[in-house]
Amino acid sequence: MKLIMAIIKPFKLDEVREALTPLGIQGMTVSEVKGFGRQKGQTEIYRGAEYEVNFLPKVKIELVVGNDQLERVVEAIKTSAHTGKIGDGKIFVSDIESAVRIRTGETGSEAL
Amino acid sequence: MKLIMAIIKPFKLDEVREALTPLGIQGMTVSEVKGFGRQKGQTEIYRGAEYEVNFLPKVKIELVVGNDQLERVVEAIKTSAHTGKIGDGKIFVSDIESAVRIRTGETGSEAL
Amino acid sequence: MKLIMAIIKPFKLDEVREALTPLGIQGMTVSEVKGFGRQKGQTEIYRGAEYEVNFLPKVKIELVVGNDQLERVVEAIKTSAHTGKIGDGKIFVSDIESAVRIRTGETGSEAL
Amino acid sequence: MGNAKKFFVTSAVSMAMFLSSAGMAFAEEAKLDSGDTAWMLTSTALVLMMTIPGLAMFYGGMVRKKNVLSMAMQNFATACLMTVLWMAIGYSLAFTDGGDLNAFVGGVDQAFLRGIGLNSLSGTIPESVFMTFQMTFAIITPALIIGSLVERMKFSAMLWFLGLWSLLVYAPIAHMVWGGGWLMGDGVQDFAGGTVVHINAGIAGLIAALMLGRRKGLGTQPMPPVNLAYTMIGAALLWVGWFGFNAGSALAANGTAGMAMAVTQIATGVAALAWMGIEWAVRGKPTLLGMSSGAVAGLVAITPAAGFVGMPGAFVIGLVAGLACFWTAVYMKPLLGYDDALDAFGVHAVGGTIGALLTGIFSAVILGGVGLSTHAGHSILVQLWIQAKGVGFTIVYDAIVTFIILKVLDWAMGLRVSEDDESEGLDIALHGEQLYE
Amino acid sequence: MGNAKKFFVTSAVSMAMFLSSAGMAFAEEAKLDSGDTAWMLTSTALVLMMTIPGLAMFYGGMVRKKNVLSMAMQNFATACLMTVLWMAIGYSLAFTDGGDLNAFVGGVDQAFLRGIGLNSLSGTIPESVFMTFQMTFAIITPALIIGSLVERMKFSAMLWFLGLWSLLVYAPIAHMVWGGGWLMGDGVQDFAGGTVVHINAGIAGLIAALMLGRRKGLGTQPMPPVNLAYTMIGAALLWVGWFGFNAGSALAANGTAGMAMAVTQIATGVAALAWMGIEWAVRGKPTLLGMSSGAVAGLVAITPAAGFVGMPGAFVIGLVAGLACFWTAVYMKPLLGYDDALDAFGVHAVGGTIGALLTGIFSAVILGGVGLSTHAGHSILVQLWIQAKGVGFTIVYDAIVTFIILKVLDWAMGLRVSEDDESEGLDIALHGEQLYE
Amino acid sequence: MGNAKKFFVTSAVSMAMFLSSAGMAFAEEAKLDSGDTAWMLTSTALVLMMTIPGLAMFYGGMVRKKNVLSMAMQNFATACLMTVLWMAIGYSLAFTDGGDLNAFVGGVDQAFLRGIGLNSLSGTIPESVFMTFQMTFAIITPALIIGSLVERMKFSAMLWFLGLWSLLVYAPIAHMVWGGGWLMGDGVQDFAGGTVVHINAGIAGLIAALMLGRRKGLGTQPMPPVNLAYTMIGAALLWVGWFGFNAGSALAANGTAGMAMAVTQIATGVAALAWMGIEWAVRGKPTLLGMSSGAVAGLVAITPAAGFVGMPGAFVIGLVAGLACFWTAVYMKPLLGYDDALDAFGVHAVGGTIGALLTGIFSAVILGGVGLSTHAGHSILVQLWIQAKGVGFTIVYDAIVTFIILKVLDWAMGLRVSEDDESEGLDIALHGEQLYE
Ligand SMILES: Nc1ncnc2c1ncn2[C@@H]1O[C@H](COP(=O)(O)OP(=O)(O)O)[C@@H](O)[C@H]1O
Ligand SMILES: Nc1ncnc2c1ncn2[C@@H]1O[C@H](COP(=O)(O)OP(=O)(O)O)[C@@H](O)[C@H]1O
Ligand SMILES: Nc1ncnc2c1ncn2[C@@H]1O[C@H](COP(=O)(O)OP(=O)(O)O)[C@@H](O)[C@H]1O
Repeated sequence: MKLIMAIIKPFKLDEVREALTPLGIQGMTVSEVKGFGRQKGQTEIYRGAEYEVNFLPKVKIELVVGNDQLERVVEAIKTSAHTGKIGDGKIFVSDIESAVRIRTGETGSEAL
Repeated sequence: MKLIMAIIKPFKLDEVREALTPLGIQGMTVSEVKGFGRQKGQTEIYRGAEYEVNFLPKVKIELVVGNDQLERVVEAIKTSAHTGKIGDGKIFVSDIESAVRIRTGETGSEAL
Repeated sequence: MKLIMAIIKPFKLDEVREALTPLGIQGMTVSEVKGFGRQKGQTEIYRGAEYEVNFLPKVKIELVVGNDQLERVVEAIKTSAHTGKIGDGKIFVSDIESAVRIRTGETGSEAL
Repeated sequence: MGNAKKFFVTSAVSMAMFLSSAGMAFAEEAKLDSGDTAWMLTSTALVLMMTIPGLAMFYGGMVRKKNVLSMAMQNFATACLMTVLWMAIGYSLAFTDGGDLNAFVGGVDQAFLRGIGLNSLSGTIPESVFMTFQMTFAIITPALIIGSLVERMKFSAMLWFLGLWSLLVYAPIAHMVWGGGWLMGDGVQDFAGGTVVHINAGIAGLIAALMLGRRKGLGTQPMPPVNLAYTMIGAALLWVGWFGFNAGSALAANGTAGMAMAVTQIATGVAALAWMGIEWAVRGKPTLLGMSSGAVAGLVAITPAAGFVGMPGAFVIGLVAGLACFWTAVYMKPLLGYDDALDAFGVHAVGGTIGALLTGIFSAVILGGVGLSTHAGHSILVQLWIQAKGVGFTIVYDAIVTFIILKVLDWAMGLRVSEDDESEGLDIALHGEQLYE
Repeated sequence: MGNAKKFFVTSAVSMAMFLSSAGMAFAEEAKLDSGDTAWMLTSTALVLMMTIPGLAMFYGGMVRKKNVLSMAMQNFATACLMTVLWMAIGYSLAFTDGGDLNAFVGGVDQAFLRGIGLNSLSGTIPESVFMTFQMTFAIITPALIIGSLVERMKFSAMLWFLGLWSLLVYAPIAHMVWGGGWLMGDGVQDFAGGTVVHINAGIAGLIAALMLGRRKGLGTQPMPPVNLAYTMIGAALLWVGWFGFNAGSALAANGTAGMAMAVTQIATGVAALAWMGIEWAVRGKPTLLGMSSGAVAGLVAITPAAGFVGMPGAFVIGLVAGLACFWTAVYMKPLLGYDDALDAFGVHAVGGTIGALLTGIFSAVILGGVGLSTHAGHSILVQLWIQAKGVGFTIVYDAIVTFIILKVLDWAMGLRVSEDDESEGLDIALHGEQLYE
Repeated sequence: MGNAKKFFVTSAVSMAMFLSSAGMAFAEEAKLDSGDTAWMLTSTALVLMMTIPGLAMFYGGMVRKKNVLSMAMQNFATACLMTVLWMAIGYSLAFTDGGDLNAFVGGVDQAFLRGIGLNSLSGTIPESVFMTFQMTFAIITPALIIGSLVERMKFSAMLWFLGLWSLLVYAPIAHMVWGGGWLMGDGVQDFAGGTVVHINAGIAGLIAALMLGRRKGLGTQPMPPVNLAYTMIGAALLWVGWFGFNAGSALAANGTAGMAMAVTQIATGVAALAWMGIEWAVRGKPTLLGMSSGAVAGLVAITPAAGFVGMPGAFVIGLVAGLACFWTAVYMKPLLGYDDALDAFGVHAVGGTIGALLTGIFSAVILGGVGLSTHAGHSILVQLWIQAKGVGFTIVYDAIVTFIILKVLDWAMGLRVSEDDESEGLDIALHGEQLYE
């Protein structure tokens, strides 16, 4: 199994989710994060005191998939989260040793 | 060392924490996440315009433990987070190469 | 590539970021988390009913770097996040198999 | 100072008082009454509170987080802009004699508030107080329209739109109904602004929503309200402030004001329960947003009726408004597909119309009211017809002029923000601020 | 219209006025006074503001995030429901002559507000205003009870409970103390509602908390307040609105109203400092929640006394209330283990009792007051005994009837939500909404 | 009771009334007027609302999340503390005859409000109302200073500072300008507190900001406001409450109150638009915080002028205040580097000075005002000189005494929290609470 961690633009979340459904992805976990990168932050103005916000709101998707699904899922995320503008985000893949479904105790890819 | 990442129901957090204390777990990191899975979201109603919330509030626990502790900890989480109802969540395990305690500079399992 | 996951004190974030810039780090992802550890929580008082907050606000930095940079980055975080007081946090390192930049489709260390 | 105006004003909004002056110190020669003045000073403060922070919170809580400050900003800026425009010319257009055009609009004699001094009276209160009280109405009416424009209109275009609208639509309609124009002469009963304020704002909102188009992602993306506690605070402050709006429209602290307050309270309670109840029945859960919306619907509907009807009228008006506005906002809107985001039309135009028509029925003495307009024949049907004429004229005039203003602005500067700005949210894109990090 | 009622009302709540009518235009024959009317219209708006948004925010900020909208909803719905019930029958039960039963309850002559017209007066103000002012009291009293029911009661059961309670407990007690019943005849001094409002609500809250049982997880799970800024706003709006509550209970804009406002301000400031100070001393840190609670305790305690006592009374009442309510909420409650979540009992019943008893002392002229009740003998001890009788009767009657109502409802529909709904939170479970995502 | 005081008071704050008593029931022999009393009761409630929750929200929304409760707490505690101090001695120092020292300060005759009874009058209203109304001014003035102390001052030191300041600075200045002291004798026109309230608070804030030093991390760390909706609510409630502040300073419900309300509304609208406009022009985006700040700047500047100037004065004062306060807060502050976090100086001292000086010009009849002070010669220049003297004296006296108080407190207990407490935030460190988890 692999953990896919994707950092994307927040308003792309729904599109990504829709792109994953046909692949049979039945679960994922999402968090709100702040991203620091090449994309320039917006400038905020408080009582005239401008300051640049270096951290931009992003959404992090964590998704564990079977090895066989990996490629298709990464591809789907890449396509659906793409705008072509700076700040689109990244997809990172790492290894997962084991998984358990708490409700049933199933393990391995049964648990996904 | 292993990283245990558990996605659980928010109100189970205190129980899980209590279950881990006797095992000598002295640290963990918790975040609020949203989960997408088999569990159907609640329906929210705004001005009569119902919409189904696909993302449910979950809590993610990240916990690095020594290899020897792994099994007992996973077992403890599984038991304490269990309700038997859909949406109970998952436990994922992956490998950690190294750890550092910032305060002291200790590394490896000393750092946990 | 390696994923560095650092849990630090929130008010150290800016210092850490400044310490990383000279190393050529161009991106990272930050989230607000709650930490449970040796550090005692503050006591909060509501209508006289004191209760101890076990979970303290922390910041989690996730940062994927090339293998060659690993050491210097860990060192920089260790130094800049250090206060010497309990609760300074941890740095965990794990392996990343692949990375993709969504905007360009670049992969591997190009994508960072 | 033209007494004509004072006479018209007084007779229009507090017709009822004349019928019940027994036991009251009636001002035969104009004389300041400190009690009436005290109440009108208070009412003015209450009505201002309705817009800021009331409406800003009510509307603000319902939009997405990325647009909440823009919503507050639009309300606040409207309050400031209308203050200046009303002083400059609006008051004069609404409440002075318009000479040849008097049937439709007032004159410019009191532009820049010329002639309002320490001793100017309007009825039993200082004219400065009457002018400021009316100013708060001229503020909230365009502010109500904002509910239809949310999350997508340019800030600059909005200022131009509402500014022009207040001079070209609000002031003339106010003149026609309250300031001595033809609808007033006809005997239209509009105690505190069913036509002038609510139908007027609601129709303009509908037109604007249609011309702006729907928000990006409507129907496909969830658009959760940023904070429903804000909406609740807003609804509550609207309710409290509405006492100034309705009971203040008696322009005195007397029995009419008292009845206006009592019926306002009752209609609002009934409407809120009605919306909550029907929602509970047909959708399974009673909601805070529903109950708040119902309360506002009741407040809107009782507005034209407040000084004219008794308890039976209050009850029926509240009930009908709660149910009908629920139906419009929840069933009709999705059906027709216009994006009147916060239901300026569904609540204000619909509620206002219900109130305006039912006023023509329940002001009859036989139904517990203070009596039909003396200008009209004595039958309910005649009064109902007069009311319908007032409603109809307002709708048509308002719709046409609003359409023209927006067309011109669209051509001149564009009405809508760019897609990117809409995605990012107006708070950051237009104002460089966000609610919180 | 029955003059008896008007006489009773006037004499009960503004006894003081009679003793100090020098220099005031005293209404020998009933005549509307525009100044008094202006103040009572304002007071009515202020007291409504106490419940929504005041109490809704004060209470709402203290519960967990998952229950904050349900809290607001309960307050809002109570405001609407009581409006209808008061109109239908409550007002009549409280303030008309009850014939044979008059010692205990009024009659049904003014059900549906029969007979309240444009010209009906109550003292120097329109009866419509008196009725609406009293309505806002009939709204806030049951709303106070909500503080004991939070996070676990069924919405439907709550509506039934508070509805029945308002008719079976509130209206009769209001009649006995203010509307011509036996406690009034006895000479009980309760200016703005120490017994009628606060003890009444607090005792009902305690009984309800005991019968509902404790919230799941209490004591083992932390239950952090959702947002203490909401609580602060709520406390502040309660304070501001309480001027209408206390000074409005003079039913006129006169010296009694002025004194009532001054002593309200002083007792509140003292009580807030007292709570803050003792907390700082014994627990190490002064808190905003403590100070806000202290302010409310002071407001509660000065309520029965407001029009009767002078500065010394205000000071002592504030001091005692701040300390005693701190002790009840912070030490006694955990000791006894009942789950009166937001301290409706600890603040309102305790504070109200302190105020009611001390009124019997500090209304004595020698202690700076305006004089003991004229019905009573002239010694402080006698008055204290009368006050104690009023307090005691209210407690016993209220406790018994509340118990019966809740037993019946428990049997008929159940009082408490399911465990799952409680875990999920009432906002989503009962209302399908959440504060924010 | 000393009539002198009443005379002084009346003549100082409502000079205008004398010039325009035609058609008003003028109280030749002191007699309570229920209308005036109604308005003053209302005004008192409105001015209290300005501090809590108004100022607490306005300021609270602008600090970082970790300090928002401490901000609210400081406002709330100030309200309570000033209530007690004003009752104990402040009122007497400000508004009684000071005998030999009368030019500078009042006496102690009315300490603990001795002599204020049910029948005491102050002009046409109960003295209890006058005292409580003035108390709300004595509350908000020190509360304004808090804007300069935020995020770093010890809670205990703050209480001592503001407590001493209110007795050593506020009460004497109030006496000199309003209570019969030398500035009043000189003919200084300060209708509702340009010098007494705003310059006074602003200068004290500047001194305190300088002595406390800058916040840790200022300029290097971002310090995002916790919630700008809070700030908007606060600004709106300040605006609404300011009607009580300014129109209430007429001490009657008359033409002066009416004009004061009208010019307050106009100056505020203009100032808010001016700040928004200049910000839009020079920085590219109009902000809600800017517009709110502009509104407050306008409210501040019109305060001394409210009862004296006409529409032209209102317009110019609003315009100048909006632009000048923008410049101070946005350009001058960073330049000079003092950390007046929330611009108590930049808005209140600067706005107050502008208003005080322009009052001396625009109160001239020829410019639409009610007339220059009768004490002065008839030229604008003379009046301007008198105004400048008032401003100058207040600045110098205030700066010196504030400096001394803070020096002493610094020596006695320290002014600033520890670095760790500042990092952690005052909410947890000093009060053991946080806004939300
Ligand atoms: N090395 C990295 N490790 C972790 N997250 C990163 C890294 N680089 C970028 N990110 C995340 O990806 C987001 C987008 O990166 P950015 O450099 O702004 O644009 P782009 O993805 O178009 O190159 C960042 O905001 C950050 O959240
Ligand atoms: N493949 C996955 N990768 C990451 N998180 C997942 C995955 N599947 C489920 N989850 C997380 O687990 C939660 C529970 O899953 P769900 O399918 O609803 O019920 P159950 O755990 O009972 O099968 C989800 O809300 C989501 O947060
Ligand atoms: N085993 C662990 N796994 C994951 N996170 C941990 C672990 N131990 C500690 N942490 C995180 O590190 C933070 C600091 O740890 P703590 O024990 O309080 O102090 P210190 O780092 O000084 O030893 C904790 O609040 C928690 O977020």
